[in-house]
Amino acid sequence: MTIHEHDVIVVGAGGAGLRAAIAADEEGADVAMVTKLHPVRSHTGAAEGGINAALRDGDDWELHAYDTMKGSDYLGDAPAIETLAQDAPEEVIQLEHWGMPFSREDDGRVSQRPFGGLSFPRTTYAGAETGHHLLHTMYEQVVKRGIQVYDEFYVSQLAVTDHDDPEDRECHGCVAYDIKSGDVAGFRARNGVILATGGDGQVFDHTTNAVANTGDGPAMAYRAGVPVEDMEFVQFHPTTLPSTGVLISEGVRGEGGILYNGEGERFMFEHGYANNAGELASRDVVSRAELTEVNEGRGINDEYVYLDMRHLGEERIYDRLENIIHLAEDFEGVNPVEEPMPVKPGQHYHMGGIETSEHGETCVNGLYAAGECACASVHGSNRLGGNALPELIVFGARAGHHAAGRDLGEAEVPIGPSAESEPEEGLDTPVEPGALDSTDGDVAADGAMVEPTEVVEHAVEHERTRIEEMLEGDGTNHAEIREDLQTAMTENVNVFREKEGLKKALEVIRECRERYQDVAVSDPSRTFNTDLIHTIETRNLIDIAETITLGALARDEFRGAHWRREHQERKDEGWLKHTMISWNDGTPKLYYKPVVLEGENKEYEPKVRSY
Amino acid sequence: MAEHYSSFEPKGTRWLLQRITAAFLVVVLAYHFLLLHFVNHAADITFAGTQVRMSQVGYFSTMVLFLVTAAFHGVNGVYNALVNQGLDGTQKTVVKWSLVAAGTLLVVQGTRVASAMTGLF
Amino acid sequence: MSTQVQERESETETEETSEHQERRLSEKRERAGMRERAETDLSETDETVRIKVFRYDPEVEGKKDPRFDTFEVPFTKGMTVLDSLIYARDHFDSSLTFRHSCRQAICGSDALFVNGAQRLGCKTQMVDLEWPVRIEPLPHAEVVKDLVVDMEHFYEQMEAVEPYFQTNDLPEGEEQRQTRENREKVKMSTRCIWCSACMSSCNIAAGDNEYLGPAAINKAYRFAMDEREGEEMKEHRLNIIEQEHGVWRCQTQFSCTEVCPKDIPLTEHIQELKREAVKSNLKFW
Amino acid sequence: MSQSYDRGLIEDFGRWQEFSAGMWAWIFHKFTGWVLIGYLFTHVAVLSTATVDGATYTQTLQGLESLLLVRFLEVGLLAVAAFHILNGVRLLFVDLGVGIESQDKAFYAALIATAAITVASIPTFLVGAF
Ligand SMILES: Cc1cc2nc3c(=O)[nH]c(=O)nc-3n(C[C@H](O)[C@H](O)[C@H](O)COP(=O)(O)OP(=O)(O)OC[C@H]3O[C@@H](n4cnc5c(N)ncnc54)[C@H](O)[C@@H]3O)c2cc1C
Ligand code: HEM
Ligand code: SF4
Ligand code: F3S
Ligand code: FES
Repeated sequence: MTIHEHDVIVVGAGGAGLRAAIAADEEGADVAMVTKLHPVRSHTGAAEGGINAALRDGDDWELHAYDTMKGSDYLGDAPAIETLAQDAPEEVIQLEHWGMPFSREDDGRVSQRPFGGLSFPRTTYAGAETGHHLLHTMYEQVVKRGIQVYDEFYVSQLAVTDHDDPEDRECHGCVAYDIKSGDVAGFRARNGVILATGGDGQVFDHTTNAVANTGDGPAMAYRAGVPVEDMEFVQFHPTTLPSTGVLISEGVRGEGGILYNGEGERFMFEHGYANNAGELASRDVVSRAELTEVNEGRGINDEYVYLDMRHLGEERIYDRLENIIHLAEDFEGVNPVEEPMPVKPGQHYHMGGIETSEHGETCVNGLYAAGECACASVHGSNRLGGNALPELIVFGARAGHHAAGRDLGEAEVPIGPSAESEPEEGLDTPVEPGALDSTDGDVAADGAMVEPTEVVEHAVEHERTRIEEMLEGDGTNHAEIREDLQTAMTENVNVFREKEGLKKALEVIRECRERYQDVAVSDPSRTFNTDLIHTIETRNLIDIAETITLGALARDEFRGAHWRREHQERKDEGWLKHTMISWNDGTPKLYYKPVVLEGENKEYEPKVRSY
Repeated sequence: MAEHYSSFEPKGTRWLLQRITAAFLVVVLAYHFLLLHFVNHAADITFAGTQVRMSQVGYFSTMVLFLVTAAFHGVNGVYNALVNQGLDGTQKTVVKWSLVAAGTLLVVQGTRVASAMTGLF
Repeated sequence: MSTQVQERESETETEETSEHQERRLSEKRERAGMRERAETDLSETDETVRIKVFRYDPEVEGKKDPRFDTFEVPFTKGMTVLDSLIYARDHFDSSLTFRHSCRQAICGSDALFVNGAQRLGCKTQMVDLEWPVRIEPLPHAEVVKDLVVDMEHFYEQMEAVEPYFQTNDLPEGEEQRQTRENREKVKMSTRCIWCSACMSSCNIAAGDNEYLGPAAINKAYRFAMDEREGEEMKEHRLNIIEQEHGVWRCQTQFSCTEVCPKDIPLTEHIQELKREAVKSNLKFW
Repeated sequence: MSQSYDRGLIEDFGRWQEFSAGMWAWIFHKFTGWVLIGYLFTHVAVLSTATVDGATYTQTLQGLESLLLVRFLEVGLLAVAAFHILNGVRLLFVDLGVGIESQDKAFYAALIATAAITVASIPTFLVGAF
């Protein structure tokens, strides 16, 4: 049995993982990264817009914090938000010092631009490929520091002890499948494991996320006992290309692009969705409008609407929106100078995730999370554009430092089941959520087993058997299950949410679970078996989909990205609280945790969120 | 910080020389072709004619220089081509010195011929 | 109203279009015509596209000897090579193996050899190709399985050029200054997504395993030309790329530049480094 | 560990149909370069007759020139030299970074010019050969 041993193990090598690894290295820890994709393949590279940081005179972190709190619709935790705003400038400067090629002003300083929901133009950017540069710059630092990277290693389970109370549990490492050789290896972490596995857009059938964004981190942590937080808050982007989900930026509408339905109507006005702002209304309003059109039979091919920019004229398009031409041509086969572009809403970002404190800790000792897979929570119910990248570096760095032993003081965001303020009782679910039968193996060892290495070994054994069974057995192909799951989620749990639909989704999810019982991998090979990897991922998607749907069913109000047909207003009375779900060893438990609105110097007052 | 340890970088130098010799050869080769195929037809060449041309110091030295540059350019070109195809180790050393020898031989023999043509020595 | 965020992102930077972008645009305009033709042809004939895919698996009987499998994939407008592979995998043969992730030409996972040229699967429209479409793993790399090649060698070359920013004097608490011109100069070189298409297309790299290759040299260029690193570091960088298997190996074949999905003028960058190297050597004569 | 399948050298040149301008230019330049250096050696060898005596030299040269084959070879040599020179100039420009975007056009131009020069020179070369 191969067991690799390091002080800190970082799972995932996107923006958050890379920053965490560098941070641990800064503390002198022996750190290793384990990632299913080579670091530069991570989806952080797809981010275009920019990184928010209060760098200039006239701006300060308090303004950034305020904007973020307001953007979150008062569901972000003030200590986390303030940490983000305070640390972001230093972290951005650090990136610059590592050579990141930011766009520049005439005086040679880094450029910043205005972004939606920000009271100051504080979005620092590097062309239209900020994420790409951020990712590569940090990977370069990892190379420079000689940090060990196990790439194309798929982490499939955490090695966590099985004490009854998750808060007593300890994470000693993880298990990874070496994709190239087929070996199942153990990773023993002396100090801690940091999850930085990114988004989970693959829960939906249409997303701007990568194929690899399958929510493995949240699913593994959840099953190991860490609660997931605010899972119902999923951000959808109104203009993505139908065949791939590639994002067409707001820039097109900003320049005057017009949305038409299949009947050639400018529906944002003609059907009264946004009589003033029209196409420039906020993301969720436009997304819902588009879907209503399609649902009412006025879409094109029952799927999408048109985004037209031909009237801007060839010259202006080439001048201002050239990259859009390339995107539409390369990924949709449409030349937007000559025809309108088909667009539809797509999943874009998940605000919810693994519950962490502002130091990145989870309630399981030695287990950390950072980046999109985590929920600290800074975005609350709605993420502002340009706030995810600073989240990666700020919380990635904190998790890395903390795991490597730096003292960051007492965290103010409470974590763990003990932070519960009230249990959810009487949530009316049509089927029982959670595991079908025995959940043996979600946590690695029996309580008596305390020797850390044994915990890891136990987990490796467990995974070996599981993989062996899948490879040798005969049964259903995961792809069908995944497809049905994704379709059900998109139909019922996307921008439109109503009670019946959500229940329907839970039923489908249950079915998927049942079918997954006898899933098998048809490719028998040990070499680069992507069939196997995708099969394991599908299991994670099922768990994540369930938590999203449960959260959405529980929260009967309209806040941020979460909209309910029956409840179209924000209810501050009863809902200034986070939705928490804990796996509870196979029988998920819903409860609530109050939002922390108490900041360093002030208390944030929930206000109407209008701009 | 690495100091600049070598002021004479052989690879870059050969690359540069290959270009410089090429630039020189463009002129001389074109001249050579014109003179010996178009102005004087090759078929009409006689020793006497050659001797007349070769006895001019300017022409003589141009031709020797032509020979030297062409030899360097050609041999170096062949060497590069072989190295690019993955020639390595001892083989490479052997080829290198064989080519140097061949090139030298060419220049020596060529110069002897040229001297003979002048009829001066 | 709860959510009235006016999220106005102007993602497009106003940058001068370089000559390469110009060229690319004109190519696009040409292709637009080709597409129309292809589409009219389509509506009249069958709606499936045939792909021939290279198969190999060292472990599986019947796949030990490389072969080509043919799949008939239903064609849809906007379909890319990657889409067709995904379809074939999810509907016909789940053991069909290829790398992919972002589907938007940014992760660099799916450089493939499609109809005889190195291309990103996700960025290649089916209608721009001749059918049937032949899909193979990248040439000049060892095949691990099906379309997956071993990237280790490529990564080693990339990492051999000290691909990280190095400078001595950093201002305290604020950014270093960089002129717009200088940022513009390195801009194209920073766009590399490590897809290895260029390396695979270069015959010199094929023959000389130690040749750094276009992508790594471009990476070196990205730092050598960045004024923030300073003159001394530039000398150091030039020394690296001047090694035996560095820039001098390049024979200006231009294949790399042709295939680069990010339109990086690789040959130009390599040539500029050669000149820089010669210049810096001359200084010491 | 999995062993990998290496497709070997067929990959290199088996794909010539797919080669682009720059690649063809490289191959032709190589070929012509080798021909030229080969010729240079032979040339010096032939001229070495001058070290024997003038008469032998004249005799050898004129003897060779009277062969039709040699006349044709000379046309070939010119073609080779012309291409090498023209493409050499193209390469020099590429080295200087001048007009790199038009390198493919420059290659086609070199080909056409080579053909033109070769055809135009045939009369001169073949005069008196028949
Ligand atoms: C198209 C697009 C545009 C965006 N634009 C912006 C923007 O302009 N500004 C902004 O602030 N944010 C933006 N975002 C959001 C932001 O980019 C993401 O939230 C962020 O990049 C996520 O980074 P991450 O490090 O958490 O995860 P990722 O970058 O997705 O990395 C995940 C890593 O985890 C690894 N991994 C996953 N599962 C496993 C496993 N089981 N085992 C081993 N390794 C695993 C992967 O290999 C990968 O390395 C955008 C997002 C998208 C999709
Ligand atoms: C007349 C003008 C000439 C020019 C402009 C010229 C130009 C060049 C250039 C630029 C190269 C380098 C190619 C590279 O490294 O990428 C080259 C290569 C070469 N040249 Fe010339 N050359 C000329 C004449 C000659 C002559 C007279 C000979 C023969 C003696 C010759 C033989 C070669 C050879 C053998 C190569 C190497 C080809 C290869 O890469 O395999 N050249 N030439
Ligand atoms: S230079 Fe271009 S072709 Fe080469 S690896 Fe980078 S992006 Fe790919
Ligand atoms: S293809 Fe190779 S030879 Fe040079 S120009 Fe590109 S590196
Ligand atoms: S899938 Fe990422 S580059 Fe093609």
